[in-house]
Amino acid sequence: MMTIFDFEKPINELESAIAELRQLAAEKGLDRSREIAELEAQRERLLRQIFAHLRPWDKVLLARHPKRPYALDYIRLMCESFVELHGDRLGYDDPAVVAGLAKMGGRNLVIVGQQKGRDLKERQRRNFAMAKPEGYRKAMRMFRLAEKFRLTVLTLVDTPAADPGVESESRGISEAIAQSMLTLFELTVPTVAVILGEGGSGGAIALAATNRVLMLEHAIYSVIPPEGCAAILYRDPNKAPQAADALKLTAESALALGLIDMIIPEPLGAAHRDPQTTALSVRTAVLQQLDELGAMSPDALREQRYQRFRAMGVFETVG
Amino acid sequence: MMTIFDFEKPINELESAIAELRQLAAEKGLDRSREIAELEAQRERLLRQIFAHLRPWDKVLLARHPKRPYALDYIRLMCESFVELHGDRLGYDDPAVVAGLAKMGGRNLVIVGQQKGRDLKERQRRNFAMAKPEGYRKAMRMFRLAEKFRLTVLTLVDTPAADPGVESESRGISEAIAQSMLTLFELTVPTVAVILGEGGSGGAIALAATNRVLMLEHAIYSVIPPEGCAAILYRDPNKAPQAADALKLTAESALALGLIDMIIPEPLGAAHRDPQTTALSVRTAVLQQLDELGAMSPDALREQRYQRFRAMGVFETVG
Amino acid sequence: MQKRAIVQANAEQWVQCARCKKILFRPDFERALRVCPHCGHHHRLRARERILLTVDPDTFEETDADLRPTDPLGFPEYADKLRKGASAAGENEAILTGLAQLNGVPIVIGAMDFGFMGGSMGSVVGEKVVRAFERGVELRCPVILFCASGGARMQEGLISLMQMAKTTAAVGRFHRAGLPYIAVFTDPTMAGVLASFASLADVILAEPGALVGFAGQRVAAQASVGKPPANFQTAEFQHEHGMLDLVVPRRNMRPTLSYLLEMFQASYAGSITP
Amino acid sequence: MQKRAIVQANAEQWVQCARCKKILFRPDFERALRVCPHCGHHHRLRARERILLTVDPDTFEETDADLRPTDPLGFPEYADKLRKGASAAGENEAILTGLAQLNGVPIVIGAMDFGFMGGSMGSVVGEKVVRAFERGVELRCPVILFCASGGARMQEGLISLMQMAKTTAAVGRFHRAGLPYIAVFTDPTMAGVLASFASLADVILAEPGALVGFAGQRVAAQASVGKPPANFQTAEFQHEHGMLDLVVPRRNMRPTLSYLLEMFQASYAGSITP
Ligand SMILES: [Zn+2]
Ligand SMILES: [Zn+2]
Repeated sequence: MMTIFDFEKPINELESAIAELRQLAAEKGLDRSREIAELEAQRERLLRQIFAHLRPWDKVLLARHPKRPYALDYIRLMCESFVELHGDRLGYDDPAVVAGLAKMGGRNLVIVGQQKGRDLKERQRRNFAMAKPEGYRKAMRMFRLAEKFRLTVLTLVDTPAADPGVESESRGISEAIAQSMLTLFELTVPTVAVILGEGGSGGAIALAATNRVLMLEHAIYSVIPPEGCAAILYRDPNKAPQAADALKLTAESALALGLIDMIIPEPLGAAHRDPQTTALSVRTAVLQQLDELGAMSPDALREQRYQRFRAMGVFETVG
Repeated sequence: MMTIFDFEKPINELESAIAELRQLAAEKGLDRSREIAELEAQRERLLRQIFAHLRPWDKVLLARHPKRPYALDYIRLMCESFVELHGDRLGYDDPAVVAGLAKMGGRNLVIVGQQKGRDLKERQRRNFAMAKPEGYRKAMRMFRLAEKFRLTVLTLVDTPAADPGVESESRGISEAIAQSMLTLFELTVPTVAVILGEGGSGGAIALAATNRVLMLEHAIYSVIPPEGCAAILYRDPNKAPQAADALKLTAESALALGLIDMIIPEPLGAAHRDPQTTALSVRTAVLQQLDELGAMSPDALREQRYQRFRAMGVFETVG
Repeated sequence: MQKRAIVQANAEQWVQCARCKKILFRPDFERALRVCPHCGHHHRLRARERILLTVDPDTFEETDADLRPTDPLGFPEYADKLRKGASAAGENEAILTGLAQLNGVPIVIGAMDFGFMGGSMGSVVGEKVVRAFERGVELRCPVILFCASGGARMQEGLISLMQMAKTTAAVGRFHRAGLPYIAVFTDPTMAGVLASFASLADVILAEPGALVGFAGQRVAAQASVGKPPANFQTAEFQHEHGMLDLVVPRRNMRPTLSYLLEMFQASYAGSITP
Repeated sequence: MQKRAIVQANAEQWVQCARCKKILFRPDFERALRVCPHCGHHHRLRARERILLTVDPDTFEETDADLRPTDPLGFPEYADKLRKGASAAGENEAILTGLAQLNGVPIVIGAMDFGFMGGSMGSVVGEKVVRAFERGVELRCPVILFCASGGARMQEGLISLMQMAKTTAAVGRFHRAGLPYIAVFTDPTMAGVLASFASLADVILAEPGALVGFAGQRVAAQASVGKPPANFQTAEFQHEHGMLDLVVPRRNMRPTLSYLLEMFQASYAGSITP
């Protein structure tokens, strides 16, 4: 089966060729602009061709792409300033969750994000962005800080799942997820979530019980990882691509089902080909939502959040 | 130096003799009432003699007496019913703190107490009533339950100190003590603390930031254990008795300084000679305080608590 | 061999304990509320049995019985699983809710049914839980929920995940109304249900031996360095770790619930007597 | 030997780092805010130095300077210790409080002085802390407290213990007024101070290497099974364990405080702009 990664090789080769030509032209003072333009057109055709027909499984791979920008990349690219705060005040500080105070577009924000690691060492330190109970408890502390000081909350969701290990179980990972949602629901300040990459089940919704939920174009949001679904449905984890189809885990499906509010477009070739542009799009989209929410009273914000989720569900009434 | 325990031997001998005589009289059908009455009078004389001249160090020993009734003994003897609740909902359940829902005198109470162990095994399990952070966090959960359901809070204080170990430090024992006090201060239901035995510094005040603070006659309440004070003051922990004098750690001193509201008298010979009577005295005293507090509005209760502690402190104003 | 023959011959009369495998006389077993007299194993109950066992006789009135699941994603085999679930559980969905009295106290009660697609939470379960809490607020009644669930229902995809948030929001409103919510974790209470409304009760009880946890045992073990403890993800493990108040044997469940309701009566009976 | 001679000869000009023992040129040392350029050790500051280093020039007005400790228990050697403390710290008590501006923002500020009886908290410290928070509520100002204390003051016995509750109560009121409280743990922040108002700040900062903990190191080690970690009870240890937000080098303290005040300005400047 052909995946998005199979297409990346020719694109990467084209990109290398373009870069080489540019350098050569600069060094020798030659005009190679026609050749460059031709190669660029070719690259764009190829990308358009690929990205016009992405299947859900391609999105899964894009959402998990090792070069995809992570929460701290977005914070760095979107915000005028950011000071990270630490700790759940209960004995732990979970590196899988980053949180702090930011200025963005002149607004004062509390940002809470799930953070993956770029290299092996950081990936392990961040536990692959799988938050432990203390990660959600740190998040809750930040939410309460936001409530007290009337700060807007922005959450950046990117996790395969909440940490399922024995330690997390023994410290109440389920309770922490539930309380995190509850804390978000009780807030009377504006809250916005952006699904950046993987919106992995309970681990994701814990931070996404917000007034607005936005998704990047190639992010996924799912009740179960496709591999897990395939193991149950087809008794074969290798059938994850089929499961991805069945689960309707793309931004497009989520929007069609009325479960998210907006899809934030990614640059051609996905976020990792142009993090700067992607971050700018996220920033613009979030600020637009905040403009809308800014007109609402504290009580109205809480009520809108309640009604937003209250309406979710598809069922029939008989008789 | 003569201590309270030195006097216990002749008293115990007298009590054995009285018990023997009673049994003999019952078995043989003989009238030994005169002898018994004489021995009892002797016992009472001796007890009065000893207890008329207790020094602070004697009180320390009485407060730590291995036969002294503990929190669960009082709960059993005072309450019509009690259901223990467990856990801080954060990963731990601290056996040094017992908590639950009780009926006492027809009132619905949340009771939180520090619990020592009677035998070696239980003493270890209860960590000698030295609460860890999770003990105070369990207490806070119960305080919040009381607030939500308009239940009266009764705390039973009996601890040498909060647990000072590495694990407790790493999970924020200081924060837990501070938050426990803060939680008590924010309540709008009536709160009463009884210092049953050892009121050991931070570990004790964590549960005693209440509308009323009562002390049993032979309990102690101190900013530092006398041994620790002696080590600092005299560079000799064996001078704890002198330190006990200096620290003014008795119920009498605490009342004289205006730091507690009432001394609950113990039976002649101290609580462990008659737990039932002691428990009844505690019950009566607490119910009397609750009658007074019952007349106050939620806001007035919080305000009274603030002013109660606001007034504590002795200083001069110059110029 | 002989024993097995008896079981088959008198399937109605005899029943085998799921844990210790001992053969039990069914009338005795029923009288013991399906708790094995030999090993104490608490066998699963149907939602309706659970409620009838708990509330005062003839007081249960089912609510929202008219809600039916659909197949919004056209998910493979879902329609078929719904049919099978309905016939296995004798209910239309994985939760049964209604009004009742417990020792004379009007309550909103719900019980999940593991027999219906593993007690999984999809749109109907989410909606019925929310309506239970909304009804509690409206009538100023305590809510008691018996949980029994493998988690969110995969077959409704992201819609099921949203039920975690939806039910949590409803609990939030209920708490703000100052009313008591008691959850009982029965075998099993897992994943998306444990990580939403179940864990948010004022007081949490559990039946002995109930499986209670977040991730599947295999996943949890894989994600951990050491070996999980022997009692991992049991009610007793969660109790040790402070995540629930009491492990209550089935025979004591009704009096315990009744005591709790009595203690919290100021909140719903309106008489604040501090 | 030669170096020591220099130190003695030019006691005013030269100073020795308390940790790495290197000899430092005093003007450089002062310019570096008494942080050793070789090992980074943050030397203790007097309360008044700390405040003047932190606030805008010429904005500090001391408050409650007229409060003086007494000896309510007639405690051995206390009167003498008070006299010595006053001359050592150049202050009348272990805390200095007042009004000031930080980057133009009016604040209530306090700094404890370890030089005065180990920064211990008795009646006067308790009263001044409470008045700082009450003044913050009254003026709708943020409160910033630099902690430096060995704990409650033994010499005032139970009265000192009560200061833990008294200061906590004041923080509670301050929080209810919705105003920001920032605590900075400097070397050392221990016991009764850590276990009361210090730990209750909205944001907690600490200086690198500061000793921060509940019990004395010896007591903690005795009460534990294993050996305490090498960084036990340092600011860095507490940071690892989620008990404080940031470890901030002294040179960055003022801008960090300023940033935090700016972020929280809706609460005290009255302009709620969510
Ligand atoms: Zn059995
Ligand atoms: Zn140095």
